[in-house]
Amino acid sequence: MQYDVLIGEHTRKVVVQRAGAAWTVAVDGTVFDVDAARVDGATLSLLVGQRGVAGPSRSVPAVVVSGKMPGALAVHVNGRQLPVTISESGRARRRGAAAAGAGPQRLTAPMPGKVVRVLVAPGDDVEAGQGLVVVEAMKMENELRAAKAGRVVSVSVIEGQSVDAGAVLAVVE
Amino acid sequence: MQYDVLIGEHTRKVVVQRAGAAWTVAVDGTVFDVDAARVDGATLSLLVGQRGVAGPSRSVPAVVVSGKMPGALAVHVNGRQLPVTISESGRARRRGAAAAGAGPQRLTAPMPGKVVRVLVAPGDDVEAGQGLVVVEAMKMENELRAAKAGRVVSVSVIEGQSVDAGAVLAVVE
Amino acid sequence: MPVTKVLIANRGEIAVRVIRACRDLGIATVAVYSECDRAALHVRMADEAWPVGPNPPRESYLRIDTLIDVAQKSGADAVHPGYGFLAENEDFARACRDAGLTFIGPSAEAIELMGSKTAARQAAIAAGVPVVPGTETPLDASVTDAEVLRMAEGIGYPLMLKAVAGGGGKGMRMVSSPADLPGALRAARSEAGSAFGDSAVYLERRIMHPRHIEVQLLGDHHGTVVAFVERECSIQRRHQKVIEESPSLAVPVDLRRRITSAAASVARQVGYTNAGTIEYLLDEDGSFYFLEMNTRLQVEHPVTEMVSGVDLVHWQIRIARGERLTLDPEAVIVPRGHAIECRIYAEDPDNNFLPSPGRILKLRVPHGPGVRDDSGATEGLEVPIFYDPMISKLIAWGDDRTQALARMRRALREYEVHGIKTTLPFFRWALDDPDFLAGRFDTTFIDQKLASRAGAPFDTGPANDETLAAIAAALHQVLGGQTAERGPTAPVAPPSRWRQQARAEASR
Amino acid sequence: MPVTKVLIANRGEIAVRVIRACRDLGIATVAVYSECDRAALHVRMADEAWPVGPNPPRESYLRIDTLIDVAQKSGADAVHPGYGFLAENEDFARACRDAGLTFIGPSAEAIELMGSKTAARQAAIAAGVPVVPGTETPLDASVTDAEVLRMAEGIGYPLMLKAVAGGGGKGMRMVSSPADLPGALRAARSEAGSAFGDSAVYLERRIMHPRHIEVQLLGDHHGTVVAFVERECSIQRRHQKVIEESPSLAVPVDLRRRITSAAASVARQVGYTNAGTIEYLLDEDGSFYFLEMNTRLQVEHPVTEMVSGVDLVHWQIRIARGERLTLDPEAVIVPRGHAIECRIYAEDPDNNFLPSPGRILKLRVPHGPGVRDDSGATEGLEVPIFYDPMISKLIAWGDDRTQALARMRRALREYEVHGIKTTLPFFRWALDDPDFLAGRFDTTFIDQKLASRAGAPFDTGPANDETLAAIAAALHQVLGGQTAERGPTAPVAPPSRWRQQARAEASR
Repeated sequence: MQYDVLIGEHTRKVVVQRAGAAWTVAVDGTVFDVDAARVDGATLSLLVGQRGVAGPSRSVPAVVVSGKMPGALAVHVNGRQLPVTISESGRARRRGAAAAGAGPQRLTAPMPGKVVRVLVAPGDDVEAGQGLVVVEAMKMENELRAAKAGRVVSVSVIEGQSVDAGAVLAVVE
Repeated sequence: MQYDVLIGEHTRKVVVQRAGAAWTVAVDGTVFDVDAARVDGATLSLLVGQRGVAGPSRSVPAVVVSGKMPGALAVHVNGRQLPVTISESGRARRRGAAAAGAGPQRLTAPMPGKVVRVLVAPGDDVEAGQGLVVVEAMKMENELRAAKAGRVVSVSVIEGQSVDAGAVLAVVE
Repeated sequence: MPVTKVLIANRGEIAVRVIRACRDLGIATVAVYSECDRAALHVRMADEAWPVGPNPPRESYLRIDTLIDVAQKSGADAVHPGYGFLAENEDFARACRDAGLTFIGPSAEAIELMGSKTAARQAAIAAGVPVVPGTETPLDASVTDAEVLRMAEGIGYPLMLKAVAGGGGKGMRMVSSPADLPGALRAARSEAGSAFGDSAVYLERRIMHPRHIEVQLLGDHHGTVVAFVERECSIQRRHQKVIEESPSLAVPVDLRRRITSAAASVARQVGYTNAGTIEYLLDEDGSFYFLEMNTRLQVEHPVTEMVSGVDLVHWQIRIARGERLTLDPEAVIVPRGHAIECRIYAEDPDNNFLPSPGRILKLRVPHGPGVRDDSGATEGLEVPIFYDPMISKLIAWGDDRTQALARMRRALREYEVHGIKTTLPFFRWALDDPDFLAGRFDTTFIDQKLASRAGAPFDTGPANDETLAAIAAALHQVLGGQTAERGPTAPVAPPSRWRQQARAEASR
Repeated sequence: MPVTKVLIANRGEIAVRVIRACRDLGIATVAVYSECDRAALHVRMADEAWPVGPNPPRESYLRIDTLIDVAQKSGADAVHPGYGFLAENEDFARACRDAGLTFIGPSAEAIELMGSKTAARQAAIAAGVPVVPGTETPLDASVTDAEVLRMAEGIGYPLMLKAVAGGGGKGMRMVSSPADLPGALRAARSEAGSAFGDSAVYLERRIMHPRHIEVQLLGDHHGTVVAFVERECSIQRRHQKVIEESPSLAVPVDLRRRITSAAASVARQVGYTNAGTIEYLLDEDGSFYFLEMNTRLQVEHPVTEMVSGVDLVHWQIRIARGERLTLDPEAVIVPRGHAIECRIYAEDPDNNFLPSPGRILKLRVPHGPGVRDDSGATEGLEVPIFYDPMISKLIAWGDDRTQALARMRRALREYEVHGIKTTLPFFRWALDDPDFLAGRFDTTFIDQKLASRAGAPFDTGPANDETLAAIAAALHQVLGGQTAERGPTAPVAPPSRWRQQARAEASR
């Protein structure tokens, strides 16, 4: 099996082949010997060895939780949560682009709450990381920021307004 | 919905009816108000009140695990494990009889192991609880006993023999 | 006063904590729940559970009338308020008393008195305990800027503006020069007004590099007050404690004697009963100032339990029953080893600590020697958006601080929460910080560190991790893992989709 | 001797326990596994994991050659044997030493010496410690019945026949009169022969109502030996400890001094290093007799850790490194509070404690103040049939025995294991037994109680429970629960079907 695996910005070519009871997994050409065992539907116990370096002995417990979108996984290794988009080779690039949030940036509310401050107006130029809207939820004020620089094309909420999870608050282009 | 629920020897008629967001559950005619919430596929949080006695406030966490046979459940309440056989009304009696182990009693091995002693021979009369065969597993000798009095009609193993889980060791009639 | 059946007017881990204490003492428990908490752990663990209203606290956990009504319907003879919600509300304490219910906490009068920061300051002064120089009377809207400026001169700059009814950093402003005072005053008053319904503020000298040190105490109804070895609570983010430990590296034995006996005298001064805590600012020169008194059981009480061997909730109940304190005051100021606590929140440290509500799909809690987990979370549970997002308090004990830290690091590594983001990566980072390990910190420590990191991700590691993740993802597909761990209750689509997107964007 | 990477020659909870200790000390860990343990917790928690063979212990965990080979391949510089398997095998200790690996335990010589019960008795006598009157030399097949009868006269009846290489009650017989001796001798020898490959036995006076009291000790390589406050291990089923606690109600302070210093002198007598335990029989009249020495870390070590605050596995490693014991011998014989342990087995107490292997479908582990769970089990795991069926050690600590018992009762109530039977119901019963609570027991306690119960079910409660179960079952159907919690690995059909049938029959 061959997969395109998108993590962050970088898509990796992953080729998986049976090798007796274990597996040979090539990631962008680097070959690993992997012994894999399931603990439950989401939990894997991997023993990983790099070809020619050592036997498959490094213990890597992994938990793989599926997201909403097809191919979207949250993979937990070494205590880290890595969002992964996986697809059989050939069909990754487009989904990858989408996941990477190209095009206009729609700032949405992470959870239901109340808009306590709107910090920008349409037409403003904003820096990456600049605060756009402050939403109060869970007894705390949360400043929602621009993920990238651009110009505010629209602001769809006013101060004091209640918003649902996922509601678009502003759009930056 | 109406169910026949077999626990131990006694089959109960259980009638479940919606009552707004909660339920009315009659068990052999005794009516309970029950508020039920799911925690996961096996875990329920029940709030139980007896009609006319109190509101549905007694907290009863229950875990229901399905067995191999249709309708066979293991129900955990108050730290107890109760084997339950449930069916929609009318079809319970026969399965109930089966579960209650009527007819000849086939003594089977609970787990793979080695027969270290055979304590009876065909033709012997045995009491309920009398040891029939000793199987060694998990580094311990386990005496398998007759569940009810009767006569040994056959012994299908010899000392020293290895047996698989579920293997018939002896039959008592 | 009989305590045979306790209504717990709270939720989450502290409700679970109180249920466990009641179990230990053979006392029946009554839980209460808002709509979204119907299947919460405290509801499942209690003997009884009663609904108290919709999700917003004001309509459920803060409804005194409903709570009293449920207490009486359920036949409870006592009420434990936990912390937060109504724990420091004198009206609730009074309502319980009027309804013939034993309130497991201090008297309504003590709550009221110490609830006013200025009154509390006066009590401390009367007890001969130093306070931070400042104004002794509330400055409500009627006090003009000019008058406030005059008072400020007497105290000196920099100084702090604080809400009289305040807490949690709300209505708090630092003022470094007279010019800034009027604006800061306006801001602090309006913030205080909206947060506490009381816009009155007061002035206090600003201690530049203070540690936050506090002393737990217990008082019975027979005049006995016992003070415990101090807690070090300087590790705060935005004025919220995130890591607490006991004892403090900054408190030598002689200072410990002084701050504990000072705490006890404040408590005696106001005839305090049950559990309470005196908070101090500790200056670099070793001088300490009374800050305020918390008239409740505190979130961080377990670190004191671990080093004293005393179950504080057991004693809250026994004191409420009228029992005499039999603890040896000399013994409980001598720490047995060292304890540390991390407050694990459903927040995304890599996203400006944004709340991360949602469904816990998988949960693996650490165990083993020296590790304690006080939590209200279970697999399958939804972390609601309406309440404090703390899901667990992880506590580690060691024979000394080094061992306690090592065990905490081990436990943080074992801890797994899937489905939502938590502050676990933040703590893994903090427990490797050389200044923290060396005990070189004050209350500004975390905010400064965070500023200097400029948003660098906590959830980080060798690039190799991404390779391993790629391998895991591919084999998960090959081995046919479950396509979703979702249970029968509502999925967490919006937050998770949002997080996914945010992460992807952040990684640009 | 450097200890930077430890191979753990064991499995289950003790392998996990050792991994945690190594983590605390920043030491890398290498796990080993048999086929059925491939996905076990210790494999997942270790830094590395290597296969050592098929499921039968003889072909995997007992394969000295394979283990040494893996240790060298993996670059480990030390080996921890845990308990059981090769922990008390002098050949393994020697093989490690010869391979240049630090064996985290006593010397091969000490293991060998104390492994022989008669040699151990002689060591105790040489150290001036009382032993149970008996024969000082092994009685192999060459010794005639007549000779044995003569020796028996000198000791007096009733007496015990015990296997020289024995343990766990195998090859053990009680003899109440000369007439019974020859038969018992034959039986004991054959049992010993098949169990230990050595049919030699010895005679010992039978103490009628003994308690089993033991003293944990540590010895470093610089001649320092420290003995800890005793453990009470009289609660045994078929000579297997099931509940242990510390301290013992039967040991006043002066007796504690005597048994701890006696233990230390036996250890010094044989130049003992690392962790070991001296077992005593305590007679009703307060006189104590050396029974044997266990030259390993013991299952029940956590109760000592809880009352002493000492991490015994940390010290095993530090001693192996050549560090000096810095513990205060006066301090560690004074218990801090009280600790109790329940060994939770995958056995069905309502079915003659028959092993109950299978898949753990759901697991809920207790938490909160004073509770520790040392376990190798996780959800989704299969409990294999090839090894000891213990799945967890639940330990509770309290300021006194009453509080420790209360917390244990609470924890037992919180503990949920679904998919297999466990001894939890047995412990819930035991912790309500008035004689146990009052401390009125000896080593025959459990077996007598069980006999007197004549198989009455432990997993019992009000008939009302069945009504609640019926309600739960019906609503589970109505609310559409999962039809099976089975995961991708093999189902547990046969055992569970078998249990189901047995239960139904039992209820006739």
